[in-house]
Amino acid sequence: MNKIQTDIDEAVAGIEDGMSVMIGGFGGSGAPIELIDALIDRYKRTGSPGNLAIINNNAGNGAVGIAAMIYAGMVAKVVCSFPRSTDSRAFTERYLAGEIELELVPQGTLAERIRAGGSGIPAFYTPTSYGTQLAEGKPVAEFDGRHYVQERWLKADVAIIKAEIADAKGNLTYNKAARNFAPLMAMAAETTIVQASRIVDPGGIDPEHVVTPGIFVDAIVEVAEPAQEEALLRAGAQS
Amino acid sequence: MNKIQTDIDEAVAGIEDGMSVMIGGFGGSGAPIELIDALIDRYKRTGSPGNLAIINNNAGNGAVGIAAMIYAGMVAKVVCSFPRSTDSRAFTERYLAGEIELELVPQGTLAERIRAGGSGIPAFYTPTSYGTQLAEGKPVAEFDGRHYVQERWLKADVAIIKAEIADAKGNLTYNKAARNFAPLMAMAAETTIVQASRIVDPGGIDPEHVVTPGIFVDAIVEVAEPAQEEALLRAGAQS
Amino acid sequence: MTAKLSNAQIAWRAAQDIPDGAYVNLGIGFPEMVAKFKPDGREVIYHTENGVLDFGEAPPAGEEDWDLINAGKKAVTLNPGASFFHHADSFAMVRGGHLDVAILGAYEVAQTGDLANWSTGPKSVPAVGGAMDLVHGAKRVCVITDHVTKDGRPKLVDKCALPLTGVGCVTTVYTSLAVVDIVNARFVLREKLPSISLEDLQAVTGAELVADKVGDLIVPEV
Amino acid sequence: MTAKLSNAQIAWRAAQDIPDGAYVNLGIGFPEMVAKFKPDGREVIYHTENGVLDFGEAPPAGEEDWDLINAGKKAVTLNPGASFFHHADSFAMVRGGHLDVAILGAYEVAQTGDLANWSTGPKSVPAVGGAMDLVHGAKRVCVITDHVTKDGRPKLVDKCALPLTGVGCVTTVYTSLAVVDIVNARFVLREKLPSISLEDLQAVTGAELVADKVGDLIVPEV
Repeated sequence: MNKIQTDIDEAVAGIEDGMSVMIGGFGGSGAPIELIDALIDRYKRTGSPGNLAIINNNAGNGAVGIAAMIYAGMVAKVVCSFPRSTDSRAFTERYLAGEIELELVPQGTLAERIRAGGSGIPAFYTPTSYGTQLAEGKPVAEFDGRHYVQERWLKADVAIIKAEIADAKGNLTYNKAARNFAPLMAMAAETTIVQASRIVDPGGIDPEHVVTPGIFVDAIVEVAEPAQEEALLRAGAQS
Repeated sequence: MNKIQTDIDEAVAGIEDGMSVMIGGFGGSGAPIELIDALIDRYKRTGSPGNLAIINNNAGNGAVGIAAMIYAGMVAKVVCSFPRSTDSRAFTERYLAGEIELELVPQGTLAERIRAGGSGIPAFYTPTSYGTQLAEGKPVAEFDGRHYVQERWLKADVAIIKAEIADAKGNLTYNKAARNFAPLMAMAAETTIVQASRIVDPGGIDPEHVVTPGIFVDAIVEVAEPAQEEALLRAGAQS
Repeated sequence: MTAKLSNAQIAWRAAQDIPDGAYVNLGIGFPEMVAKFKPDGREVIYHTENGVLDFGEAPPAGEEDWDLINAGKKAVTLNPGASFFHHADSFAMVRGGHLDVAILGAYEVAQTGDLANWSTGPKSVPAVGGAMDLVHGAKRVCVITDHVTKDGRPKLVDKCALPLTGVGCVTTVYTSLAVVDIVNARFVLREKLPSISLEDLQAVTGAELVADKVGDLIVPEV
Repeated sequence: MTAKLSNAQIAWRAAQDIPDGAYVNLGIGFPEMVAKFKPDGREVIYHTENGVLDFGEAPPAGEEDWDLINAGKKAVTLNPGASFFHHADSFAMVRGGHLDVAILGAYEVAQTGDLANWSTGPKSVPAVGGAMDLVHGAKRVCVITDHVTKDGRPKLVDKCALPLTGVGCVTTVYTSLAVVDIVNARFVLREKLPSISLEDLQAVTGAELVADKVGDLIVPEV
């Protein structure tokens, strides 16, 4: 079993127009910049993959990562909890122009919906958002005298995530808080594509320290010194 | 912050008659034998804590661990997925005599109900048990053309679990497959009491390798060379 | 009674259909035997409910680590690339459809795909384990079983009489006489022992066998 | 307008009520200031939504690790005993009631405990983050806020006019003029600045203040 691919363009070649794409990261930590760039490059070259639904905590910052996807015109919908950032013009302009659809989801509900998607749980109840605008139209139920909102699982066609160490069987670790949504997205997507800073032989990750077991991973490319989105922004990256 | 206690009897002193007690372990792996023994000792001395509801994957084997609790007469109810073992006479006799109540829960549903209890999710839907005896009386719903059973969270007054390494802040690691239900039970119990094979200073566990963050743990006792239930049984342990 | 496959031969036949690279859960007991017959050159990654992925064979007697066991509480070893995880993550793998194949035993399988394999009725202590989860988890849910009960009654039936494990969940049944797919709530006979006639096979089967293209079930001595 | 507490002083006052050993989440922005005023000798463990427990102060400029940030995307450091976990586990801590205290900002707080702090209406891009989860997670949900809006209208109200973050969720409000508990859907005045009369305070409060035992709100220059 060898899930390692050497060509990053090939690794994302299966991502097609209209797909839903979960993208790891919380702000800049965990953003898989090189995988995103491979998608943008193909879109600029071929006009595909466009019309994407992006699932991430945020909606891009500055002109890199998800913001660059939006500027490129590939994004039709964003599912996120917090579409604001230090410079969220890319999203804001398209959103206010009615060119991008937004599904706003409370952060914990977003995480739990993705976990549910990966865990075969089609729906669950949460106290979060009960009595608010974000619960409008959703079923409500009472348990033990308290009210809860029913939320549905969230799955995607593809997840692209950034890991620290990977082995050929797909086992992953992450770097610090860059872990965030990635282990959940790996579970919830039909196909999970990983960029890892380092690839080791199977057994090179202690079985006790594996964060994402290989069963959730389909393809891995090594990106030895990955860009860090926040560092790029602070260095003044332009689109 | 120091959650370490030196006296194992004191660590379990808060467990009272009639409480629900989650006990880590799957068969013998992860069974917190010394914490259980401390409870049994007190029960034999004082008649308390009795009338307990035990939540575990199993219902005891031979005459050690949960089986010894049952033989001692402390157990009023067992919530588990598989009350059979190589020698489950302790449970079987009391159950057939109508002296112990059994709530049988599919194993994955048991795990998910406990996780839900720890995660503020009062109910969720699962395909598991749909159309079977174990779903009788439970609400059913259809999502995307498939039927699911609604299951409720499962919480407990106390969890007693076995860890490998702990620090004073309550961060834990486990030993191999002895992990099983313990991280979930630590989340779902009002009070979580841990026996750890080794205690290190805070920082002695790499933050990337913590399995149970300290927020879920209330008390830790060091049991340097813990008994292994299966090994005890194979060595012919008697009650 | 006509010639029939041994349990080992049934396990062998089931093992031939596990594709290279598959993630597989083998039920406790008889299904565990399938691992012995994995064809050479194929890599199979085994999952066990109690939180281990990619475990290997049993260790030599005396070298067991009883904290490293499978769902049947038997000691196992690890392959390079193994991982540990807690029970909720383990059943996320199951329920979430991440396993390719689950292989289970059966008391009865109905032509609708219903399975009964956890309870023989109200007399004994009930125990379900992970069976009800597994039948809804894997992409293919396979059953290995003798074709008939010890007293000769069909185990492939129109409708299960025993308490169900799951509804409409079985994909394929490997028996001592035949290989049967379940397609649109019908038993579709894929292979049968050359030594048994279709009529005789139908006679020990509790619902109609659709027999359009039937191959020979040929299994070596194992 | 009468004398009032600065934001730093409000944060100081809120910090005094955090017990030793508490697990605390501080909302993005103003609430982050509370950490500065933790009383000496108390240990507080901070949680951040993006998967870190027990983080410490900001690193010196130039030494930031941008993979080690808090929910406000600011660089942080780790205390000994810190841990990382994924977002679902992080919100299990929140929603599961494992935090002792959450401190948030507010546009409006109603006497029923309703909070509005995420949206000022339909004109801008909506953004909610973790606020709707946090208000249902912690054992105590505290708000720190100026007592009135910039144009002098009460922020403690009978009923929120702005979109709600949560219903009946706030425990205590620390304002620039007072400390107010919410008990049985009433504002119970616990402390007020000695320099303001109860009448004047009531005049800038949008619902009745229950004022049975009122202490002095005394805060040092900070």
